[in-house]
Amino acid sequence: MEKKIFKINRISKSFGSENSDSRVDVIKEISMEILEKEFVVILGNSGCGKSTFLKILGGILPASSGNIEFNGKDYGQEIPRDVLKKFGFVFQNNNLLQWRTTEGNLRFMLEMMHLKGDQWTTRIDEMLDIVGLKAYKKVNPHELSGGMRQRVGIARALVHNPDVLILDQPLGALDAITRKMLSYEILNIWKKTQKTVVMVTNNVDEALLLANRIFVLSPVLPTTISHEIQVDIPIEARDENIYENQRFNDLREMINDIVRSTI
Amino acid sequence: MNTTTAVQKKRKPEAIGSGYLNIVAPLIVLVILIAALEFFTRAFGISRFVLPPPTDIIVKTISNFPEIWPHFLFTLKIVAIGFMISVPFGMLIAALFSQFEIMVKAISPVIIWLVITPMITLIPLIMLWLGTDPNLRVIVVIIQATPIITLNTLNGFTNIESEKLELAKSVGASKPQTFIKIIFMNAMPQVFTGIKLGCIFSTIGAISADFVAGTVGLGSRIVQYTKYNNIELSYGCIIIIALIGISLFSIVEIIEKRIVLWKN
Amino acid sequence: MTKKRIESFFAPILMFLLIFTGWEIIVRTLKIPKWLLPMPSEIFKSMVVNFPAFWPHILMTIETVLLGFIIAVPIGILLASLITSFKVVNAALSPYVTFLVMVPLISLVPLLMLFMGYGMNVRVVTVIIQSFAVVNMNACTGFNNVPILRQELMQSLGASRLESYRRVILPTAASDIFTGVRLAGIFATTGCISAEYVGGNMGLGSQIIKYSQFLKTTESFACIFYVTIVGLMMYWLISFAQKKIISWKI
Amino acid sequence: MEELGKKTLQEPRIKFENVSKIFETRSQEIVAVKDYSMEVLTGEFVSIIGPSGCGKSTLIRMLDGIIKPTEGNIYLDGNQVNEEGKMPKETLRKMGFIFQQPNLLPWYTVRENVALPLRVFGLSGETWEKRVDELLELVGLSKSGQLFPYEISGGMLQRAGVVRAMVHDPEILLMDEPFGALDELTREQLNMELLEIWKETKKTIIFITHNVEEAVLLSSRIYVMGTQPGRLVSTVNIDLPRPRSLKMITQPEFIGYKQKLTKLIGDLDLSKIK
Repeated sequence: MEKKIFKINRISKSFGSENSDSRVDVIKEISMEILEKEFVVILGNSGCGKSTFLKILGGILPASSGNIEFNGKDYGQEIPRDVLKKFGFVFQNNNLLQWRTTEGNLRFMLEMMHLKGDQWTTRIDEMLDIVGLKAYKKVNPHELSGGMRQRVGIARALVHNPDVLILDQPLGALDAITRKMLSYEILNIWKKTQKTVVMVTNNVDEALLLANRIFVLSPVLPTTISHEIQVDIPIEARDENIYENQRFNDLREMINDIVRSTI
Repeated sequence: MNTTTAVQKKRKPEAIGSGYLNIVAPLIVLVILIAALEFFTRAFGISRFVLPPPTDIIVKTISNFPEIWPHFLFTLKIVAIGFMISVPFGMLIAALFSQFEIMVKAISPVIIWLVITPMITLIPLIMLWLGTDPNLRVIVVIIQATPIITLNTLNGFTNIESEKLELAKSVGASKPQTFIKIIFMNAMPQVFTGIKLGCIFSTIGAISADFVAGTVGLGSRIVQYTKYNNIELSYGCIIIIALIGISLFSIVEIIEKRIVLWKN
Repeated sequence: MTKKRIESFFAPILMFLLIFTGWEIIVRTLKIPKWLLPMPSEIFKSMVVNFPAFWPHILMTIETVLLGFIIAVPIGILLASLITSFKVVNAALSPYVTFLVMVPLISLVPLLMLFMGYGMNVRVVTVIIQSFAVVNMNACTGFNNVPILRQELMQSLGASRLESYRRVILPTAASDIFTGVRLAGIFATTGCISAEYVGGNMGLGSQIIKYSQFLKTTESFACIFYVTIVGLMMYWLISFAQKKIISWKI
Repeated sequence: MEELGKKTLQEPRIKFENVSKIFETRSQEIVAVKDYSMEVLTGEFVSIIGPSGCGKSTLIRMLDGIIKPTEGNIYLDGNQVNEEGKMPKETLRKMGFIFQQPNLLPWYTVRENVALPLRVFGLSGETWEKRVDELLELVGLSKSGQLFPYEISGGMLQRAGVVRAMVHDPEILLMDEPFGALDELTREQLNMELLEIWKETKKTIIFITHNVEEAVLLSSRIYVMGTQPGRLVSTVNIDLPRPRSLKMITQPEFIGYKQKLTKLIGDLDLSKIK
C-alpha cells in the first residue's frame, strides 16, 4: 500500500583493520524496511552500536558489508554525497556551530547545499517558527538553554526540506522535564511536516509515544535486531494523557521486560 | 524546636561577578605603585642608577621625546610589519600541513624544534647574509613569531570533535567547504592563543635584534642611554616598549572578543 | 595501531633527514661559500671537533638557564597562589599579570648590567624575570578555573584552605601550570642568549656573536645547534616531569 | 492517621524556616529561593522536584554549609546551622553530599576518592579503612579500587560518588540529581540500589530530581518547586506501599501520582517557556 523509502539489506559494520586484534564487530547483518512517512524508533542500551547504525543510514559512515536501497535505488554500502540533500540529521548533543547564530546555523545547511533565494530565507523563519524560536534568531548557541539548542538542531535538520529526518538520541542530554516537552514537540513536527523519521533512543516512554514501529537492538556486540514491535496506539491517543492508555502501559511493560532481561 | 532562639537573620545579597572591582582595583594599584616608588626612591635616597623616581622618568622622557620618537616609530614598524606577516604566514603553513595526516606527524616535531630554538641566535648570521640594513630586523621578528603561531594553529586544526566532521559529512560538504566553514572556525580559540603568543615573540625578537646591532630602534636606545648614564631615558624607553607590546596584545584581544564570542 | 605508532616515529626523523640533506645538496650544488652558509656536515663536524672549546660555554649556558628556570618556576607558582587566594588582590593584579608577560623584560638587561656587572648573576636574573611571568600567568588561569563542583566537594567536607589547595586546586591547575612551565623553558633559553649577547664573553650567545664577527659561520652554526640542544633538553625535561607528575587523565 | 500522629511527636531532623537566597549581579538581584519552608523527619526519603533554575540545588547547598541563606533559618537536630562563618566539622560530618556528576578527583584512585572524606575529617584506623572496602564491595567496585576514574564507566563513577558521600557514616544524604547524567537503564538500576541502601541503613535522604517517575518511585514525600522566584508550590505525600519495585511503575496508583505531578510541573513550565 505505502511506498518503501528505505530497504536495508544485511548491513554489518566493523571497526579496525581486518585480521587485527583491535578489530571490533559492532553491527551484524541488520535488515529492515522503512515505509514513507513512517516513524521508526531504534531502541537499545548505551554502547550497543545503535548510533553507528544510524550514521550508516545517514551517509556519515560506510557499512562494511550489505547494501542500502533508498527510493528504489541501490547505493551499496555508502549513500553518496549528492543524495544526502534528502536527509536531515539531528545529533545527540545538538552539535551546533558555536560561531554561528541560530539563523546562521540554519543557513549553514543552505550554503552547503547551494540553496539560494528568497524562498529559502523565508523557510528559515518558518522553521524557527515551528520550533518556537523566532525571537532567538540572532542569538549565539551559548546563550540558549539546552532544550532550545536541541530545537535549533531539529530546525536545522529540516530547513532544506529533506524527505527523511534522522534523529540520533536527540533528547539524551536534556533534563527529564525538558525532554518530555520536546518529545511532544517532535510528535507535532512529525504530524505537521509528514516526514519519514528514524530515531534512536534509550527511553521506552519516548519510543512508545512517537513510533509506528520499534526495533529493539541486542545489547551485546555485534548487535542485531532482537525484537520488532508494531505500536498500534492511534495517533489521536498520543498526547499528555497517554500514560492512562492501557495499550501504552501493556506495551511499556512488555518492552521493559525485554530490555531488562537483556542486561 | 525551642532549643534556639530563632533569630531572623538578614544578610546582604551575595555578589556574583563584581564588576567595579575589576576596573577600580587595578587602577588603585597603579596609583599606589607609582606613589610608593616615588616616595621610596626619594625618602631613602636610592641611587638613580638603580631606580630613578617615576616623576623624573616621565618628565625626562617627555622632554626628550623628539629624540626618542624616530626610534619608537622604527621599532613599532618592525614589530607591526613582522607580526602582520607572521600571522597569515604561520596560519598558511598550518593550513597546508593539516591537509595530510602524515605531514602533521612529520612536521610537528620540526615546528617544536623551531619554537624551541631562540631565533635571535640567527641575528648575527642574518646580518652577515643580508647586510646591516635595520629594516631586515623584520625577518628576525618573522622567524621568531611564525613557528609558535603555526604550532598553535596546527593544534587547532587537528583537534576537532568528530561530531563536527560528521555534521559536514551528513550534508555532503566538500573538502574545502569543510575546512573553511568548520575546521577553520572551530580552531579560532587556539589560533588566537597562537597569535597572542606571537605578539610576545614579535616584541622580544625586535628588541633583541636591536641589542645585537645598530643605532636605531628602542632596544639600541636603551643600550646607548645606559652607557651614557641617562638612566631615566632608559626606563622611559622600556615603558614605551611595554606600551607597544600591550597595545598589540590589546588589539588582538579586542578582535578575539569580537570573533570568539562563544568562549565565555 | 602499531602502524600508526611507526608512522609517528619515523615521519619526523625522515623529515629532519630531508631538511638536512636538502640543505647539504643546495649548498654543494650552488657552491655557496662556507662563510655565508656552511653545509650541515661541516657544522656537525665542527660540533665534534671544537667540542672542547665550546664545552665551558655550553656548560655556562646550561647552568644559567637551569638555575634561572628553577628559581623562576616556584616564584611564578607561588605568586599566582597568593594572587588568586584573595578576591580583591586577584581583581587588582590580574591585568598586570598579563602585562608582565607582554613586556619584553629583556629590555631591562642593559640596566641590570649597569649595577650588576657582566657576571653570571645578571644573566640568571634575566632568565628569571623573562620566564617567571609566563608561569605566573598560566598558573593564575589554572587556579581561577577550578570547577565549582570540586570546590563544593571540599566545602561540604569543611576542608581548610590549605587542604583544598593541596587536594583540589593545585592538581586541577597542574596542566595549566605545565603549559606555563613549557613556555618558560623557551623564554629561559631565549632570555639567556640575549643576556649573553649584550655583555660578557661567556656562554653560547657570546660565542655566536664572536664567531660571526670573524666570519666563522660554521662555528657560529655549531653554537646555534648547541643552543637548540639545550632548548630541546629543557623541553624533554619538562615533558618528562609533566608525565611523572600528571599521571592521571581528565 | 498514624502518620500524622507520628509527625507531631517526632522532632524534625531538618527544618527550613522561611529561607530565601538572593544573588546580586551587576544589573539586577536574582531571587534564587524565596520563603522556603520544609521539615524532614529522621529516616525519611524526601524529594524536591522542579524545573531547571528553581533553586532546588541551592537549598541543599545551604543545608550543607556550601552557601549561606540571605534570610531565614535552617535547623539540623534543633540547632541553627546557618550562623556566620564556616560550619563546624561535627555538623558537616552528619551529612554526605552526592553531586550531579560523579565529581571524582582524577588524580586519586577510585579507592582514594571514596576515602577522601575520611582524610579531610581526620578519621583513620582499621575500622574506617574496612568501611571503605565494604562500601566498595556494596556497589561492586572492590575490584576497581586501584583504578583511576577515567578507567571506569559512567555508572561505576556515579556509584563511587554515592559511596564517597557515605564513607564517614553520615545520617543524612543530600543528593543533587545524582543520576541525571546517566542513561535510562543504568539510572533505573541505581535507583533500586539506592532504595536498598536506604532500607538497610535507615538514612535520612533529601533527593533532588527532574524526573517525576524517579521521585514517585523513591520518596515518601515530594516537594514541588516553581521558578522565578524559586518557591515551594505544593507538597505531595506518596502513600505507595514499601518495598517498592519497578513493577509498580505501570500500576494505576503510581500513574495517578505521576500524572498529578506532571500536571503540576507542566503548568509551571509552560508558563515559563511560552
